[in-house]
Amino acid sequence: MTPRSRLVLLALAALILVPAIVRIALVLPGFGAPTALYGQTVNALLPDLRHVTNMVAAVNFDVRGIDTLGEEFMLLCAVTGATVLLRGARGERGNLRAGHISGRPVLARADATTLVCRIAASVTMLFGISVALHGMTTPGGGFQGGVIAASGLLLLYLGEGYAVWRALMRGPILALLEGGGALLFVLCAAGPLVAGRPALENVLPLGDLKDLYSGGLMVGVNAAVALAVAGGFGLLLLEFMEETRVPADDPAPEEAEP
Amino acid sequence: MSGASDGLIACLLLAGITGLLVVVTRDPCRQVYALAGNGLVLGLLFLALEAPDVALSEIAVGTAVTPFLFLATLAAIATDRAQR
Amino acid sequence: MSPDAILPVAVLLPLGVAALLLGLAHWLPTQLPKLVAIVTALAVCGLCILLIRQSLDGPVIHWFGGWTPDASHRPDVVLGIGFQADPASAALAAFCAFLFGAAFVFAWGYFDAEHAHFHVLMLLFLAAMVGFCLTRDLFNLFVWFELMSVAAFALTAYPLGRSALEGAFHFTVTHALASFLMLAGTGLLYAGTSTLDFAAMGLIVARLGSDPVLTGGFVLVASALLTKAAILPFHLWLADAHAVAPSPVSVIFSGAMVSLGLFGLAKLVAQVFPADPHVMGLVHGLLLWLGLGTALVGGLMAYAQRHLKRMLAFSTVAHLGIMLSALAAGTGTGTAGFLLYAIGHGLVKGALFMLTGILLAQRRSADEIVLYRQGPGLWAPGLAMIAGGLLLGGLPLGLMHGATHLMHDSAALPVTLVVTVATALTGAAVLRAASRIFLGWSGAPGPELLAPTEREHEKPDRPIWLMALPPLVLLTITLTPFEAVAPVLGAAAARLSQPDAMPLPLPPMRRECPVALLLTGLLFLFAHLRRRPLTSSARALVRVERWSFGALQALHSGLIGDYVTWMIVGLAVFAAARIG
Amino acid sequence: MSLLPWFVAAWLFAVGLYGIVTSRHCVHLIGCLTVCQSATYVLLLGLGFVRGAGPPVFYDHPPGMPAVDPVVQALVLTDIVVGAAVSALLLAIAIQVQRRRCTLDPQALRPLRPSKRTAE
Repeated sequence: MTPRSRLVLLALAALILVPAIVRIALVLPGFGAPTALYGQTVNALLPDLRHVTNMVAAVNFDVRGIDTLGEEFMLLCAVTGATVLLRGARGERGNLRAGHISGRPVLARADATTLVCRIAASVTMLFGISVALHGMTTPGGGFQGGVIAASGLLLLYLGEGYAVWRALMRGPILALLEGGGALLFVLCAAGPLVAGRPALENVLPLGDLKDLYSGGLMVGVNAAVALAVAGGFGLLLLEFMEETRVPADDPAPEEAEP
Repeated sequence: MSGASDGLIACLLLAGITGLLVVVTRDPCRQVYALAGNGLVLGLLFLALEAPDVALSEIAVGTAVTPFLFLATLAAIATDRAQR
Repeated sequence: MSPDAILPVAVLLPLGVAALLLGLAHWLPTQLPKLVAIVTALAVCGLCILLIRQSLDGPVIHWFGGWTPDASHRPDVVLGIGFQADPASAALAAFCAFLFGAAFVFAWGYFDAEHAHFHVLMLLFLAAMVGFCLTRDLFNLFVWFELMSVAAFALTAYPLGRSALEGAFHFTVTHALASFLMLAGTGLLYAGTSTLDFAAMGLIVARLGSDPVLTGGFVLVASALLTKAAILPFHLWLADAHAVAPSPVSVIFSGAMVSLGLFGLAKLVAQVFPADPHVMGLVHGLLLWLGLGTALVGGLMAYAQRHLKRMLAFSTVAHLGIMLSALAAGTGTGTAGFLLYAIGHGLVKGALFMLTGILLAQRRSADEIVLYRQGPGLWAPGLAMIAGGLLLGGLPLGLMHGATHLMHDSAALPVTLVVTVATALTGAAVLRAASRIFLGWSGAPGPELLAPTEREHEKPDRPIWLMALPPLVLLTITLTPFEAVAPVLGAAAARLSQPDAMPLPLPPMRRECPVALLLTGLLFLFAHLRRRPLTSSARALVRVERWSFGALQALHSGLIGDYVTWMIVGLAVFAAARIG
Repeated sequence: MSLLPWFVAAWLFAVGLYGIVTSRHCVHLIGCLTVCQSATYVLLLGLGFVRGAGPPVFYDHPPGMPAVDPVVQALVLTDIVVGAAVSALLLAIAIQVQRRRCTLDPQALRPLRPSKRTAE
């Protein structure tokens, strides 16, 4: 089909779908009306039951913790997949040294730039860690903190230049961080099973409301998520950065090009 | 009350407009910036919808990490094209 | 440890092993991950078999975090997520794990170069499938659906060939859209019922009766599951993805992943919506028609292929259509037939994909015309491929035959007719290819000559007996007599909808004329007796044939824009059926 | 006003679809896919919103105050991870497609069909 005939077909489909959407929109509970009983119950019960103030964290790490486990492994899966796809063409050998762009001189950076970027990177990473640590009390948590910490790595790259950055970032170490975080999550889930309790049951002391340590096992799960996310996104950034550098020594001779 | 509500409406409309901008910006190099803008607007919308957790992750992912991945991809594609 | 602890372990075990392998990938010896993967898959299979036995006495339920429905102290509010094993769910999970074990053995040595990444992805894939089978929470179902998809995307692109990458791109875009639809549907159902637990949702749906929000939510979730299950017009991605993935991965795709999509739908229909007349109307009406259409289109397309993996992929489409028509019949026998067919078909199709993998490795092609008379020397795979073709084409033996018998028992005549034709088309296609390759019999090529194909091959670096063993084992299991599984099957079909129902009495096997097999034979003969058209009337006939198959092929254009358009048209069909 | 969020969600999905169907560049197509996804964020968070209620974080205001639905927010968090994961995979695939095919026009990408070599 040409794009034009697709649009005609889509327009015909829209003729049927738009009335259906309007019908559903009219029947839905109005925007801003009191919501589902499930959410209200969480808001009412969880602060007392789990001693945490951030209900989203409570849902993510405790009540619906298994969802988050699946989500973390989805990220791990995507990162592994992207790694395989990108590395497969580069060859496993070359992945420990920095790639380069031929013909482009390596510019020495001004000391001031390096310094500013180092400071900014440290501040960003510290902010990420803080967001992760306070996940039980204020907005944030392992996922957000992990992403912020990983994006701090980019600032480091701006300051240090690619070769130094690449020497600092070790793929296997990031993979270890990622796999280790995910494994920690699995252990948090399986630990209570050993004691004869349901998986992911909050068996640790719950701590105090608004305290840095509050929520019991959720703290462990939160840390696991932070590690896995930081490692995962770090690895992703690393692989994509490396991709912008590689001279195309393309090892795909098996292609059947007529 | 009505001020907050107005902000919400504005955010919703802005989200719709920036979404359209992402689509109609056919040049991928410029689309990245539309994408980052869309991520930022969505982040603000989520703040207006009282979802600070989600806003934080949308801003971290939608305006920092995803656009960066797009930029890296485009750079890789440009490198590849230059070498042919 | 309480007996229900097996439920989380069956998912956590492969996940934990995958995380461990990934973290240590850089330092582990290359042989170890392969062994660990096989052991893990078989362990999961064992756990699930234990679950089948336990669930025969009543449902086994595990509430994560101890958040039982009582924990909320409010009626109808289920806070936590539960895993629930009924015999059907546990059996499908066990089947998936077993198929993974076989695929791991088959793939031994195939992926040596790339650390443990292949095994990490496959183990995540396995965990997602087991979780998908066992969960009783709608959003959790989405999470496993998505993990399954992400693993599948990465595995499809794994060979990094031209077609593999393009197929993976189409696969990813269509499934990403499907997952958005599913999430939107989940949101609507949550807004309508304010719960995510299947059983609680079922109770509330029964109380509310019909509601456009619920119907809309069902349609969105169902269209996502139908995309996974490759039902017309959501099926276009399948042939591209299954044909280009590495053969051990295609085994899992065609054998287990796609039928799980239908199983998810079956569970949703049986546990959440049995009391919603509008949804049930859609299931008994539109889904039946879609199933029959899928079966016919898939069968015709399979018959008109020359690339073996693409042929098997379309045959999978046809069999999925057959399964959907059994599911849509809505009777207990139909459900039993569907469950048994999913497993029987998965075993046969898995074996056939492995045999194609052997040809790809040993004879460096998967094109039946290129492979003409290339078979000699591979007698065991040849025999197995013929057996597989016969089983697909309705050989009155084993699990698939038993399943077909159950389906026909509750189906109307036109349904039976379409199912028989589709079965025969797929069986004849496989037999035609097998006889061309291994026996050197061939008539003049028909419509298959113009079908898409590609030169490709896979690495032959493992002994042939190691590759031939898993498909032979799979085919042997398929020959299990129906009577051996009937008692478990009755319980499985009944308890899919009601956890404490009495086992369903299944109709005993009758001796019948094997119509499908005869039709298969006829079509096969037709392919062999075909000669070059010499007279003008024959040429005209061939032109018409070529034109009609060409039109069908053109609909499967391979363009992502078309695929997305047809998905939306599919949604519109649902909306139209609801109005009409 | 009370219908606006649902229409914005539908609009975002439709616009994204339009982009995907007419796209001539894979990276642009992936961008359109993220627009489709943002429709689900808007829909879900809109369903959980309560007028006049605070965020579901009881740090500044005590437990018991009205708050919006935390469950949908948890679902959207998962959804954001899904989006990032799928985009990363698709972009990696796009890079490799460019290497193999020297083109990223979705109209030229047809698996198993031999390329006509017209684009070059």
